[in-house]
Amino acid sequence: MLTVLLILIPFIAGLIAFGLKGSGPKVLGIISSLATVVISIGTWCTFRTTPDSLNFVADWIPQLGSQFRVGLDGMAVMLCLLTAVGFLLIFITIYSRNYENPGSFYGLMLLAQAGLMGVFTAYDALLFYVFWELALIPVYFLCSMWGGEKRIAVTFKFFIYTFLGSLLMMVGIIYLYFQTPDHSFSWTTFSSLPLVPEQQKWLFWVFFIAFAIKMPVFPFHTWQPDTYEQSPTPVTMILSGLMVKMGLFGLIRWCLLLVPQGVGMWADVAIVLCIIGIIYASAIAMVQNDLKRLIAYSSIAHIGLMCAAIFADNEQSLQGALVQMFNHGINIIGLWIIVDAIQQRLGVKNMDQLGGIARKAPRMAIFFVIICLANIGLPLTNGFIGEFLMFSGLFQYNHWFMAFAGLGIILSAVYTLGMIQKVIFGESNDLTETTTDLQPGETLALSLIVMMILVLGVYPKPMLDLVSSTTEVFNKVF
Amino acid sequence: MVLSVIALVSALGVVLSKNPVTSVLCLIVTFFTIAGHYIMLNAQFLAVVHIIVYAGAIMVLFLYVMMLMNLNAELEPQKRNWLKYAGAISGGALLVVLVAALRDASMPALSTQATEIGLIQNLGQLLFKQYVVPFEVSSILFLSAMVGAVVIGKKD
Amino acid sequence: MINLVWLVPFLPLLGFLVNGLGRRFLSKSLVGFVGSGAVLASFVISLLIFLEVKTPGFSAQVVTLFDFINVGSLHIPFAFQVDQLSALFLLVITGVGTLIHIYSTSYMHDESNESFARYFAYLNLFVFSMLILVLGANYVMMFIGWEGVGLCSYLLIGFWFKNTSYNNAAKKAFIMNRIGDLGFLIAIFFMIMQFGTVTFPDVFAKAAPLGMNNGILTAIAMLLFVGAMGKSAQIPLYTWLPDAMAGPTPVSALIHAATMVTAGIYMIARSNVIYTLAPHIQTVIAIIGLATALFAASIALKQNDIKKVLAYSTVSQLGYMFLALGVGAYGAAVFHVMTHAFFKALLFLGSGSVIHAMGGEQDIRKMGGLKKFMPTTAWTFLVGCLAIAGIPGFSGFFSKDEILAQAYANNPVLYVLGLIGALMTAFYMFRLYYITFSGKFRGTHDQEHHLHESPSAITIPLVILAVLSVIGGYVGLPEVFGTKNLLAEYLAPVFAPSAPFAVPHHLSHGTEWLLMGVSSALVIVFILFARQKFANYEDAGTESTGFAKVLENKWYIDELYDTIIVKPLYELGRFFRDTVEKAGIDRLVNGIGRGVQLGGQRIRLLQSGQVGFYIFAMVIGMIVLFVIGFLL
Amino acid sequence: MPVQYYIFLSIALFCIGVMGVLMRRNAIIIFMCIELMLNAVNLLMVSFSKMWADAGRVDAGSAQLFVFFIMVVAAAEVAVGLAIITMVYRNTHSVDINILNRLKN
Amino acid sequence: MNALISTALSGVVLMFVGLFVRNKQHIKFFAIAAILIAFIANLAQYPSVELGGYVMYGMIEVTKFGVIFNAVALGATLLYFLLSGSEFEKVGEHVGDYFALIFFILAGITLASSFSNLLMLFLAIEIMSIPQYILAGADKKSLKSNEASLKYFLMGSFSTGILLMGITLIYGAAGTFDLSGLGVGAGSVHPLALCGIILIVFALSFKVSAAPFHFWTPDVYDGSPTVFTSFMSTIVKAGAFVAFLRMFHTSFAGGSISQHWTLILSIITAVTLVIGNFSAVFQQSVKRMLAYSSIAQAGFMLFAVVAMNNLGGQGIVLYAAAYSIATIGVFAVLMKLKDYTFEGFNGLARKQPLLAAAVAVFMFSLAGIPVTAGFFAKYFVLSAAIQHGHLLWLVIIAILCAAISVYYYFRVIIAMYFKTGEPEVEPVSGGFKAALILTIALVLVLGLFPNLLLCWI
Repeated sequence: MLTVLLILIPFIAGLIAFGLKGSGPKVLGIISSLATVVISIGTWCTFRTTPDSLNFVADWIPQLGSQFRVGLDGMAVMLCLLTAVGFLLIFITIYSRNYENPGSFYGLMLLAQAGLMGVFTAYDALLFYVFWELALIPVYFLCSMWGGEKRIAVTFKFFIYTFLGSLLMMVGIIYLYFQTPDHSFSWTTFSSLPLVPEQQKWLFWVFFIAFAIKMPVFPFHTWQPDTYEQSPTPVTMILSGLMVKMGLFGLIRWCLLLVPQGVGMWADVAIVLCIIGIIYASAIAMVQNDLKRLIAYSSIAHIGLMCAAIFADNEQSLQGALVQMFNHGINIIGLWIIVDAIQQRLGVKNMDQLGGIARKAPRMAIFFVIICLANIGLPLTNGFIGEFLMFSGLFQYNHWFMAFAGLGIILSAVYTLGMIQKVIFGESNDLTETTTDLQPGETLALSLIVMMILVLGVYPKPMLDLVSSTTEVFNKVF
Repeated sequence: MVLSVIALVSALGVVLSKNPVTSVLCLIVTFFTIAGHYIMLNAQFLAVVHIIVYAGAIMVLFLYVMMLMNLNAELEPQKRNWLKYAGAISGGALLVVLVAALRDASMPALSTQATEIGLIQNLGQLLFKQYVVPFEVSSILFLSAMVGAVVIGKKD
Repeated sequence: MINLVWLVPFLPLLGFLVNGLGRRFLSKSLVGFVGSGAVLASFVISLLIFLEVKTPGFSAQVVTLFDFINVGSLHIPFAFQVDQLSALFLLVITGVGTLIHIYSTSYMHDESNESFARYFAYLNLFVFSMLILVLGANYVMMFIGWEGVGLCSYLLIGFWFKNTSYNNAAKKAFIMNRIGDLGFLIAIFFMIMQFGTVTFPDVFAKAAPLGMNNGILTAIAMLLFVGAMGKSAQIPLYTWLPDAMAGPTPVSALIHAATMVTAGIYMIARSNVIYTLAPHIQTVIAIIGLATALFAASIALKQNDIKKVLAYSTVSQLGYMFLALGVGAYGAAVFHVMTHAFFKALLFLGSGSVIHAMGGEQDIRKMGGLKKFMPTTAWTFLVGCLAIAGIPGFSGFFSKDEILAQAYANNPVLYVLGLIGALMTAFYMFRLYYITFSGKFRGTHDQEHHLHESPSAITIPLVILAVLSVIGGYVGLPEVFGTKNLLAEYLAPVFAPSAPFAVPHHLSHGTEWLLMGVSSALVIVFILFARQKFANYEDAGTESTGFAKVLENKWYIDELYDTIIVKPLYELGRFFRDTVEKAGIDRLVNGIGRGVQLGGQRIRLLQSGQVGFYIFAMVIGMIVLFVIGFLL
Repeated sequence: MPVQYYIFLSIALFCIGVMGVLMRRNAIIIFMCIELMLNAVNLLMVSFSKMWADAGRVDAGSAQLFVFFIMVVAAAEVAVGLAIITMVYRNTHSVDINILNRLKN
Repeated sequence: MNALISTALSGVVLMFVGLFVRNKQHIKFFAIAAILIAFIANLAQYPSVELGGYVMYGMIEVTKFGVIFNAVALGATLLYFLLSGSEFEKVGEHVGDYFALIFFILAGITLASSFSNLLMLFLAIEIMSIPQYILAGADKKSLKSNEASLKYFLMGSFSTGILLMGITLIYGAAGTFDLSGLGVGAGSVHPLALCGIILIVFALSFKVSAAPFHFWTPDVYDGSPTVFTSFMSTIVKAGAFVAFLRMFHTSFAGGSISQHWTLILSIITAVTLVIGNFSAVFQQSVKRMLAYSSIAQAGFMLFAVVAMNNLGGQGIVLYAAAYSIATIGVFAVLMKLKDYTFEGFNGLARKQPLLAAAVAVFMFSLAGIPVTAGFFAKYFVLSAAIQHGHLLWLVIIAILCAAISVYYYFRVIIAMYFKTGEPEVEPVSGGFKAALILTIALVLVLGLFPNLLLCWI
């Protein structure tokens, strides 16, 4: 029942928010996301004692053998927690900000949250697909209504691109559905399907492309920098912090387990794509002047690593990818909060026009540096654990893959430090003279993030234990 | 055989004649030849109905409309030549294709023996027993055609 | 006491937190007190631990705090290992660290309140990381400290963040370190894959049975060494260290001379088993170490920035340490780390004192005759120079000679080259000394007015370090003097596991005496040569030409790197961004969209509006489909 | 006389009708050509009826009834069609189908 | 059967109502009442056919499927009357006659869903077509309407000729018009039968506006009075589809013959998808875009026919419902606007949030986004094709085209929500709003619980 609440609370709150005016939606957003956080922590606790009680099944479309079947495993608990926390952070950050038409804004945000929760909890393929799309629609509206100048064309491209991917996935799901003996969409039936290699061979691509577009993995990534750039920053946070996790989650839950042999056949190709993506995106990030685009490309590189680790398919890499999903989410939300703060204050995101913020806004600078460092995986920050395990796992899969992926470590340092230098260090100019330091809401959100960065970086055990149940499933499979 | 040749020639006349009225007359000739065929095929009732409906009613209607609009050869719109040829060729191609498709069909020969099915008595039996439903249903068709003629034809 | 070892890193961490969070509220003196006190307290604890460790028969102890990473069969605890090696490093780090903290309270006093606190916070954080590095009970812990010190070095080099070139230096340091770190990481992964563990004793225990020249061990050794190259500024990853002098001088003393840069030596000494089992890599280390020593020394000959000279000297000395490691003289390397920490810290602090007095001027050509203005600084500096040059009786003599002797035992060629380096060292150090302190003052009048001896917070650490520079060598008195080598004996348990595999080299006492004599004599000759040449240095202001110019420009290595690595990399990025991304992938994706639009535009023209055409098209369609249906 | 004969005759008539539809621009003539096509169909239907009657099928008369219905429908169509053509003529004073191209693309 | 009788009678009644009732608004209420009666009468037959079909002289066979389809068609018409009923009087004088014609068409549709004799098929198609020719030309003053009517009529009659030729040839091969007796599947394929089947495929493709027989569609839908376009492009088209499905699934589904026509039909499907979607991309007028969209949607519905399985049958019902409801809704809103171009929608969300939201939901449904009825509609036809097994290439084309379709459907949403403008909107009555909300609710409910409809089949 807790699981259903995870979806229902933001959904209902979202519907209500549409009707509210003034600061009502803000308050509702905070309350709802707080409640979601509490419940997702509750699911964590429940998961440790009685994981089965998190499952919930209700009839949906009996003719199709599809049920409203939700549940949580370790990975899903973690991702739900991430979603809950992420939204809370976003709402805290933007509390002092006034968006045009706040009812719709918060309503759509909350609906997106409901969709995300649904994706992470669905144990029925059809339900999964429905939530998958559902999470996309509010985001589409958010980007197109509150985004930057070129928002309409850019989000449109994004939408069509991902929609195409999802359709492909639907074909795969339907195909699998017909393979099931009892014609059911249930996850358990799906995962026990005996598929011959011939089938797995192409099914892999059907799923992989769908998820690759979402993540995004090179060369399916071109929508991403534009979209991140043009979206309103809270939405960018959702996109980069939470929605890309949908792709990774899907990859683990709906690709790795369903078509293991397909993965075996194509893992090398996929990993090579990921690694090209890592180096490629890092190299582009190095020469970016636009702050948002830089972070967008860095995100491509990070996601590429996670994806590669998932395909490396061993305990360490998977576990690493899983915890990194959480940590990357937190970190990148933190980065966007700061970028947003800068953009709100100065109205520019071209790094050549920035500089010297550290002196004017030391608190912002410190948070920025810490989060950047976590982002490049410095030890004792949360970023390290995941990257370490992922690289280790990838290394065990193939030395050379890891070696090339490892170049990303160096390149990420290059562009991240370059960004720090250009944005907050150096002499301040006429523009940055006017910078003011963080507002209480932003400070609170960033403090929470930094706390999580450090706590999870020093003591990652709870998180690792949480997701280990998911990787154990794999141990059984392979 | 003669009927067939006349039918084909007059049908071509419909298509090729420049004057619409000639076309109508050619068409009437064709209809008569077809009626001839009906009789040969023991469909006496149909032959009669055919003459009455087509030659008697429909074609008169056509002629009437044509006279009303005062159409004649000069006013007759002509297609550009290549379009005409294209039309002719594609029609011919359709013919060739259909003939090719049906060439191999092995069909029995028709006997010269007369059958009774075409008599009005038999058809009437059939029509009001088994075919009563379509008979009734066609009334809907007529109703709607009637309504349509009113809707379209009536001057507002 | 050993169970309290966590306090050692914890106290500086506490100091970091207090200073970092309270930088707005704390007064400078309080900040200085907290910062120095924390390190001092650590030092005291370290001392107590050291005393406990020093007792013979002490075996390494591991203090586990909690599970850090626990994945399947891989267990990486957050644990500290106290043994002879780490205890010694603890002492050096906290000891020198304390002095430098104290020194800094005065040196950085001109900074604003907030950045003063920030400075001490960073410094404490550095000490914390460094302690983690040496205390870590496994390679991952070591790596944590390893990256931590890199970070602090980055923060401190770029401490004056308004200056872009300082930032660049900081960035360069961090990135070059990262390159090394990648090697380190891969080495760790090799261990995880091969041994399933990264805990020191377990790794060594599992490595030993693999035998000599095992491929994986060789790879691990090489990769670890790559890590060490980065951190300890060896060829080819050394260029960051001279640039790192952009940071405040005490930072250079602490991080870029005494402690952090020696992390590589610590690591290799720690992994002595692996290296002993990989003799090829040892050879590589020796060669690279020696090359670095010579190369950096040659550059130092013509540098005019007081800190740059010291920086290249540091690089060169680190090269010596690697030479020692390369020839299997782990003890000698550690010994040199220790003595080097003393005298190089002394030299840096001394130069800091000079710079302080000169109002920030670092060009030695604009100095001269400072001895009479700042006598304490001058004589402590001299002690440092003597120590580094290897004058008998000073600490540097013992440690360096031990290295050279071991090198000789390994291969006389190494000895000869090493000696040449030592001579260059003597020459450039005294060049530096004489240009700076003797002759007459060449600076502006303004500067001359301000010249004064530094306050006691600066001079006291100088004096202490000077004393240490002298006596520090006596803990490792070689056996030729008839005493036992205390240090070697103390460290023996650490290197014991590798002893069975090591090829023993023994020098007769006679040879050893001879070598000492030769080197001492030559060094003195070179010092005199330098004195004669530079005691009354006048700045001619002429451009140097030929080889001198090459040296002055550091062999153009930075330019070389810039041309063959940095620029192509950025070019690549630009190529990806402009050509592949915009003109390639994005255009392809958009092109599909545009293709659809274009297709739509064309296809919709079919809808010509003319019934005749429509029917015509239908008939054509029918014919085509008929043909398909019948003939196919 | 083989049935093929009628098949080919009807198809020929049918295709002449099609040709006419394609070649002419006068809406009325086109409509007439369509009537010609229908008659070709009728002819064929009747000959099939005869064929099946020869084969002894009792319900062969249904084909003739079918023809009857086709005529009925054709009549209805003619009524509507001519009404439409008249309407168009009233507005455009032409029965040329090619001037009707306001709706396109 | 009840549906056929009640709709035919309603048509007659409405004819007379049109003569005697002066107030045109009232005619609408008569129509709504009549359609309600028909709806209920139709459903009343459900229990009697639940176990087996109800056969009448071998001409009509009322099945569960037929009843449910009729229910969908009648229900959609009810919505159509509710939403657009008041637009009739704007077309011309003969409001009662228009309603009557629509009822006659409905009678044709009920025939199409239950015929069991080729003669009935022919009549059904004709009954559906002839009133459409008239409705298309209902706006007598408008040249566009005239043109639409004439084009539709000429091409429609032409296709009638082809249909009849096909039927005749089949008769020549089979000797009967009875659907169950057409068993041409067994043994080798008679050339006459094959030829006939292909001609019938062509003729029916024309009726469902599948390429290359679709040319009439954009012009006719564009030229006709909008209120009738709404009806013609949705319910009538669904009726044609159901005839298609019934014809081919009862008679030609098995044996070697199915290979021939499935090949041709799958080519037609692919071409339809491509032409429909590509052409819609570049349209400026929403009305014309919807015309092309109806071609594109027809491509999807053809899947159900090609796939020849139960899912296809369910899919066509669901698709008919989803597509009809959504399109009727869009047209209803469109008619409230002065400007039918995309620009005419600019800024609608601000001025009329409800209308905009409704159009958005309908567009989602048409694009096949989950939680709207359109999703399951697409789901069913796709899964029918996937179950078939040999149509994967078609499925790929279909999803590419579905992605393209998002492009033009979302252009409307973009115009409404993300662009600014001052759309000219006619005043909207409360009843209209209520009907609109009902329609939205239907779309969403069907999108969430398609089993509410499917469980009947």
